[in-house]
Amino acid sequence: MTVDKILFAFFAVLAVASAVLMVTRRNIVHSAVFLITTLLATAGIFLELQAEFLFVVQVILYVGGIMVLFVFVIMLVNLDVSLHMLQFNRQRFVAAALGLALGAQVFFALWVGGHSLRLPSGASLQLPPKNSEAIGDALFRHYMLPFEIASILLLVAMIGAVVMAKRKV
Amino acid sequence: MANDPSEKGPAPEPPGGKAEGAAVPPKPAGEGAAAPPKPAAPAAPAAAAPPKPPPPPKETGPKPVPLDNELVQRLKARFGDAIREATLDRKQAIVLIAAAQLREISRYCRDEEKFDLLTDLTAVDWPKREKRFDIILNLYSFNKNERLRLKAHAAENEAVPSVVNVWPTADWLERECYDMFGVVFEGHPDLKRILLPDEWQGHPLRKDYDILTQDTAWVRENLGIESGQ
Amino acid sequence: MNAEHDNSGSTVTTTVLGADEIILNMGPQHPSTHGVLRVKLKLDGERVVGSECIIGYLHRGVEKIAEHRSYQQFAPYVDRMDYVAAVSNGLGYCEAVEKLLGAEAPPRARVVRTILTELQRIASHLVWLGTHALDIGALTPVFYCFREREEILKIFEKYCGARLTTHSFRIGGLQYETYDGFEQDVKRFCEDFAQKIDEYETLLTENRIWVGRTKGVGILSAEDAIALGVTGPVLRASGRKWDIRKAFPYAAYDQYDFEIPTGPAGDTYDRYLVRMEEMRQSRRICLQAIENIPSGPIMAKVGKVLKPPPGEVYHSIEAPKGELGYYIVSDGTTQPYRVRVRPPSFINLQAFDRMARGALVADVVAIIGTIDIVLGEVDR
Amino acid sequence: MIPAILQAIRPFIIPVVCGVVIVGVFPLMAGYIVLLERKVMADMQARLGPMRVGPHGLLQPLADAFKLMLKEDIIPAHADWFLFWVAPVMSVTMALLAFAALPIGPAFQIADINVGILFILAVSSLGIYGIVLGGWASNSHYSLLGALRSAAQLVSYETAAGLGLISGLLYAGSLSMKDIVQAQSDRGVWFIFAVPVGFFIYFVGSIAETNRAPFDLPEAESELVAGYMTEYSGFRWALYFLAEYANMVVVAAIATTLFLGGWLRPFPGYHQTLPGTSIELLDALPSILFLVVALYSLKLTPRQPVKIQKIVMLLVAGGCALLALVMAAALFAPDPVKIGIHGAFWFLAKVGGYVYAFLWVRFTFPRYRFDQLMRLGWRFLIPLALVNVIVVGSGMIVQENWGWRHPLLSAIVTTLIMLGVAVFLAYDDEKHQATVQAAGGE
Repeated sequence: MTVDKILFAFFAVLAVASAVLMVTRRNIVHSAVFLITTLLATAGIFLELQAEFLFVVQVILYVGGIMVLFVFVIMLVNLDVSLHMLQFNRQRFVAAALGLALGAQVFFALWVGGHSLRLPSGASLQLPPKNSEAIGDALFRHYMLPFEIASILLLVAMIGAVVMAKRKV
Repeated sequence: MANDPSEKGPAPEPPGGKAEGAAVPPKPAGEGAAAPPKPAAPAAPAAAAPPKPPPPPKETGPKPVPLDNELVQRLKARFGDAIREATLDRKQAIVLIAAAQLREISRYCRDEEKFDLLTDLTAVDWPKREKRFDIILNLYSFNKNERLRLKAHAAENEAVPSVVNVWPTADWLERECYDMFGVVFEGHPDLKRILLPDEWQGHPLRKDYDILTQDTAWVRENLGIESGQ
Repeated sequence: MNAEHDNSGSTVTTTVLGADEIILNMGPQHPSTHGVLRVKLKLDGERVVGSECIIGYLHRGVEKIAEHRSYQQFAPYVDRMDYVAAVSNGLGYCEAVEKLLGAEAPPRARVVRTILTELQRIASHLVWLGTHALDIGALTPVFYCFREREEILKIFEKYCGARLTTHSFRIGGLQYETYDGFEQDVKRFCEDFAQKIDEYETLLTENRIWVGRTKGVGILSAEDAIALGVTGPVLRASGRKWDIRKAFPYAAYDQYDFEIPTGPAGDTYDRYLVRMEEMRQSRRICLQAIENIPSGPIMAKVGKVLKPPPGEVYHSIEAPKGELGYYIVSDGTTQPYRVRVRPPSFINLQAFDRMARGALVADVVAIIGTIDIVLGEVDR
Repeated sequence: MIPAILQAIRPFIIPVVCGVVIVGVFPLMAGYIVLLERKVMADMQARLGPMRVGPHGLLQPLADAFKLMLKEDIIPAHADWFLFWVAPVMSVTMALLAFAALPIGPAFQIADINVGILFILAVSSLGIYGIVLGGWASNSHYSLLGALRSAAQLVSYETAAGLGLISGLLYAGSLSMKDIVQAQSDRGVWFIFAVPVGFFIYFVGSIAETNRAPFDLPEAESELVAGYMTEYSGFRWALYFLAEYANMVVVAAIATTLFLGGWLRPFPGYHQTLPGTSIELLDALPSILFLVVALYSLKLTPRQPVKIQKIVMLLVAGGCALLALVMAAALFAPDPVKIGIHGAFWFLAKVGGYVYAFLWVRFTFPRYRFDQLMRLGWRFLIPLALVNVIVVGSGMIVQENWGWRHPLLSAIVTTLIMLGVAVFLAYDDEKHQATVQAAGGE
């Protein structure tokens, strides 16, 4: 459907463009804003794929939660310092050349072997309509153990961070 | 005024200390008697006292009289010549001291005589006098419910010892005094103008400062208007 | 518009996160500095690590003006200092000059003065309460307070024609007799006012947020208060029972029963309670005084031209904000040689730094409010 | 070609129209919420409120909007002009976006997303960027402090409010706004009675999330002048206000949907009908309410001092009477129409009630201090909400497996348990505070 494609193109371009801008901006708050835009554009692609739950999680956790804290911390830091620092060192031409070379390779590989790379099509139609329940099922039935392990890992990391921060206060 | 025992008579300003002392001059006995009990419960008699129509105020009036009570004696015993003069004006005790000794006397008054509150610190300008400024300290003692006024003469460019480390409240008061009179307090932590802008020229409360001599340049520069009339 | 960017002051301190100390400039145009007070706050995050009050924006040179006016001419000027409590200012000045003259107001004048001054105290405390509560975020009490204050101002208006800067007293007594119905007006106000105070208290006194915002905030010990020259309700809330109305009774205060409320801890909450109680006591004084206003003249014979004999006098009264003193030097002419005003707000404000250190930005406005300053009096 | 395009965009037409209507109409509504707020405030403060523009100030919102649009748009020196420009737009966009999933009655909803409530939460949580970036971009310390406060406050209270919602969602068993209301209809009880503690937590959290007093620290006018919007003027400033009021309506709508029965009328399980007809007795309530208001206005009409006010009062009475008629007529209409109209009435009425509670709280309480706010959030609300989720969940299991059939039975038991927990937490917090103070500050 054309509208879908237009939307996809819009989100994709937005995501890539803001990702580039995020890296190249001098002002760290602007970088954060572009990172937020990238994440939102990605979320938009999720929504377009009718993965509403994923979309919502992306927005609530990454954009609404983590990035708020990012911005919070960034604002506390003295910004003037970063403005006067050298943003890229002299390797940038080498880096650009390497990046271009890599891009060319990937493009070439796709160009040549694209026909062998078959993506499953029309998956969205076969998804059960309530995909949040499906995710819940998957997380708490099939992948219970990894899920819990990941949770414990995060908990440990959090406690560690608190302990480290507290000691210096 | 002596025969004018207002309701302020009994308790006010300097009574407590001097009551026992050589009960000084033409005070009515009533005042001296009422003074010792310091809880100022001056009571009905004073208030009920008929406000005797005062004589034409222009001729007779309250006059300063010399004061010699125990407090003054103690001060004199302790500081000798630094206590120049003690007077009683409108029933208020005034002790004239040497400016150089101001801090020591202040500390003594605070610690030994329990004048723990510096009510006010200010100055009066007498340009015709050799030492043109009166530095005035109004003290109050909670224990005795009594006020005492210290007065010191200071010449125009003479540094007066600061009493900030005796009474922290003197900080702003001395700054104001400096601002208004240009009296320099030695030992003040941060002596700068307080009410007027920092760059202002002149000290307004001096007698030779008036609307013609005020700092019009500052006003023109900073506010962009012509000042004065 | 208000925040000044004091980059020179934003020194980087080496704390863990490299957090800056910032200089926050509050005022002179800020909603809760009660006029044109400017406070420079040095903040670590939101915690105050240092402060400096910058005043003088309202300086009008009142003391200089006095030297060029006759004694009577200067009387209206004092109303413009603490314009929230003009009557108290006038009382202090008139009594100081009377003392300088050796004159004395007749009993009737003294009682009327007492009533008006106590009403003024209530009005001043009402303004304080309303704005203080507003600073802390309670939007409603201010309107209730101004409603009652309006009644007091109406009494003033009926008495002398002015509401705010009344110039209601004259040296030697009063210019005007009380109007017909003065007693009833005051009485009606006082009778209604009892429940009105209770009404304010239901909104605030036991409110958890209010208590949380005021208890333990801006603590000033009695020693500190005395060292810093603080007087009035602020001193009393620190536990020192001292009130000039009792210590050196003036006007007609020696005839009436009233208590001096004090507070145990010297924090903002205690100052709040002390002032609330003071309003009740003022009401009590008014009720006692209104019962028995002596008859007789209202003006002592002081003559038309005042020429006090040379000399000096210091006279102070218990203004709503603290000790309001006048030190007047006469050189025997018709104009005062020097009038020095000892303004309670000015000196109490000095305690701000002591109270604000270690507090949060939100406490700063509570502390400014609790000192109860009027910039007209601070700057004169 | 053109038919093809039409074909392609057809599914988008209705949502776009609805969106345009919301974007077009809501600002007006927000203006009238402001007027309502000022009138309620005036009433609580023994005064009249706006009276000048239009009868009883009824045109005040229009005048305000007009004035704000005409005001100069000031961008402070050294401000980050792009972010300064875009921040208020962000705020208001996100706030209005949330309306996409709000069901105003069963008939009026732009999109019924199956994670509707999460969608609303997600989108409304993005509004914070408008505040944070606007505060930062203003290049003013007041604004920056306001922005920082706002970020910290939102992150804290969103957690609490979200956990409060979860306890309700446990009963609902769905994230779709429609299904949530359906669940309340099926169980025959509003979830506020099933999980009162959850509702309370959400209420407090939602006040904090929308920066309303007593949690209005990001814009506390007595401390930070106006917080993050100190440097804003004119229409940008108005956009922030618009966002704030839109957010208020959004959180009220969430609460209404999840806890107050959405578009259900009171006592959804009571089906007594008027003898001889199929009209349920309680469905007559809206008509009766409007009729009462109409009669009251009519009674007030002669007392109005000015003629124009009399006319306005008459108009109000007439309008209410008309609405009463509409409500009554809807009773005889086919079911979808009837439920649509009555549902919209009840939904809006509940949202209005919730917003009124916001105003009421605002004019009654002083403002919290920032550390107290954080303490309340982290030491009281969040633990309480966590325990609440567990207790309510256990209650449900008990109810379903051991046959406490009455829906309110487990509610009462869990609420009592939660009250105990709350008392414990409050006590613990006070003890902690005492030790902190004894140790001389934190």
